[in-house]
Amino acid sequence: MSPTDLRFSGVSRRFGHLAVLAGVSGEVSAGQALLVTGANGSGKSTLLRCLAGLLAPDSGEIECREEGRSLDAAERRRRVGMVAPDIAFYEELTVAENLAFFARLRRARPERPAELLERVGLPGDRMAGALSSGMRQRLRWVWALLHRPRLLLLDEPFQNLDRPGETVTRELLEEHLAAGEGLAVIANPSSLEVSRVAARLELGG
Amino acid sequence: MELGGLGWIVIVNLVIWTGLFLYLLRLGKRVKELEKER
Amino acid sequence: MWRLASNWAAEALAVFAKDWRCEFRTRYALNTLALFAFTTLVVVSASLGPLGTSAARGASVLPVLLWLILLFAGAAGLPRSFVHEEETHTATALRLAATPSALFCGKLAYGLSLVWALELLVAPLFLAMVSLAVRSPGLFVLVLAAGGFGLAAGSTLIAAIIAQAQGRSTLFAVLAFPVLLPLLILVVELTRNAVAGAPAGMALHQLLLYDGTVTIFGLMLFPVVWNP
Amino acid sequence: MKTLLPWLLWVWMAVVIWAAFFYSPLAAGFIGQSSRVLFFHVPLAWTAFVGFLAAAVWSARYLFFGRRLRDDRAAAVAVEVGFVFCVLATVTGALWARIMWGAYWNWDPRQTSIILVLIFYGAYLSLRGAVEDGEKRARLAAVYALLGVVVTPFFFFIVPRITYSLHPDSVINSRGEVDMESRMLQVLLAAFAGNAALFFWIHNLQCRLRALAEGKARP
Repeated sequence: MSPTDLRFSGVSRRFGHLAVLAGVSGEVSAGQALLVTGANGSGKSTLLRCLAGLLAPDSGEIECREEGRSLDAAERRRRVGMVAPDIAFYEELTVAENLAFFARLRRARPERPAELLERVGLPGDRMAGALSSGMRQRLRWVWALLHRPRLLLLDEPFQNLDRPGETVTRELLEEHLAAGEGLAVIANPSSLEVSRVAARLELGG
Repeated sequence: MELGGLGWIVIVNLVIWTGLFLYLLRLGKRVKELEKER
Repeated sequence: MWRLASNWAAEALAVFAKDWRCEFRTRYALNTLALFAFTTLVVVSASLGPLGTSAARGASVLPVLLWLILLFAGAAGLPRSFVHEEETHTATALRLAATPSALFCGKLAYGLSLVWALELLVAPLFLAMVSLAVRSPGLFVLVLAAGGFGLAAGSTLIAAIIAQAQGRSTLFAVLAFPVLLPLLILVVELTRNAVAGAPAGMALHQLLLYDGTVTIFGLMLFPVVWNP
Repeated sequence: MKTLLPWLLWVWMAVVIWAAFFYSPLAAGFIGQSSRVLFFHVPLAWTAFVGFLAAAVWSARYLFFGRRLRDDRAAAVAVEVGFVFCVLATVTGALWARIMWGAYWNWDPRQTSIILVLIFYGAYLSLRGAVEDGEKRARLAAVYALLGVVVTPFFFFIVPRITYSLHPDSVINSRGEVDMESRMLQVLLAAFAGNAALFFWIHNLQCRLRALAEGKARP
């Protein structure tokens, strides 16, 4: 498997008359992280949604390359793992059932959810609707890493996590980058101390 | 007015046609104004 | 190739199983659909009065009422399959994880099973309550099955569209009814034939053609509806 | 030249209207002068039809060739203008039906079909009104417009079976021949050309107007 690179240039997006993103460019290679900072409403989440293929930018290029070949939007979406506040799970199902369902869709090994759950310390038999906000955040991390994603897109990744929670998710991020195949884009209102950050992008202002 | 008579048909169609043409002219004027503004 | 196809089928099946599992935990769709259908059924047959017992007039009017009950009950329950995903924000996770065409098939299978369950409940009750005798039961069942399929396929596609818009509940009826109208006319005609014991004729071919067209169109264009 | 063109269209339509009353003969089997409605009613309906078809083509172009917002704008305007033409065709048709059949509305297959078409494109417009984001609106509306083109042909088989027709033969009759007095046909085709020109003129202006309005909203 060859490493994945991501490059984007001139990405713009407006909602109605409000220009949320105006010509943002950046670049990340495999094994590296890009840290995106900026005030509330500066378009961090919008940028991440564009990179994930959940939102079409009005203009600009997003190019994801693997083995010298550039991937289309559907292929890119398949390689994305995302942690974001607006990702939710089926409240009527247990944590394990949710993950088993998504592991099926993602074609991950069936044992993978249980391994990750144990890493982050989350009970699999709890209903997803009955999780605290910190546990919900841990579940988002597990969901994002199910299929060993190439593009890990993290929107306020350590929000609501307690000290042990933050430690273990930082470890997971470190492992993801250390494998040298995938990359990460991390969005946070304030700067974060994360290793392997190759570039910083300040939005707004 | 007698139904089926010429007058009836003339009136209905003249209303439609003049309506469409007036609309067209007004539209053209507005576009021209806006394009000049640029 | 074979692996690709079996993966795709496994995905569709997973979506179908997930929807039914959620459904069994809450019973939302089953309850609303069954109650809605049953209530309208009672209202219709009670207010119909003597018309129901007059065989000559009943044979032409009653099939219309049967399909209207099914159509409105479907409109009350079917859009939820996509609306719920958007409302509870599970759509984001699903967008990133699922293959669109497999997702469409899974949702279609779920909608289809709901409609068929509904028909299984409504049709015998309706026939009994308005005392309508069906001369060719084989055709009647066939029409219910094929008509239900068309209803599910059209509704699933429209549900995917309106789930991303505002004013979802009213918009569904506005968008779905013009699309479902040819289906409605065909199934009413065929149900009349089944009641009268007349042959199915061209209408059956046209019904199957409609089902096929809507399904293929849905499979081809759903990815565009679902993803930006 | 460009300022002259609208006046040319004016003159063209004036000639067509004059010809409809004084050049063309009356068709057999119509009450009074009522066959002259043909020159106004039929071109309106044809033009609306062409407009809806063009909307589908623009929708397909938007979805599959480049996702350019101007294709979406063109499709939306085509439906709106086509809708107006379609309403006018319905009204002129109903007036004629009152003269010929004694009632404005009698669920003739043509009347049934045209009302279904109006309902469908009304639904299209309300879908556009219910989505705020431009890209999403374009995508969903385009799919619905294409769905219409796929589903409406079914009415073509179905509607004649459930209603019976009093409507005169279409210009191209059931044997696939054009069966019409040649002077009538000339006027009809001229009227159609004028209508189509008018349609695309309004369409062009509306598209430009909207492009300008959207450009203006951007700081």
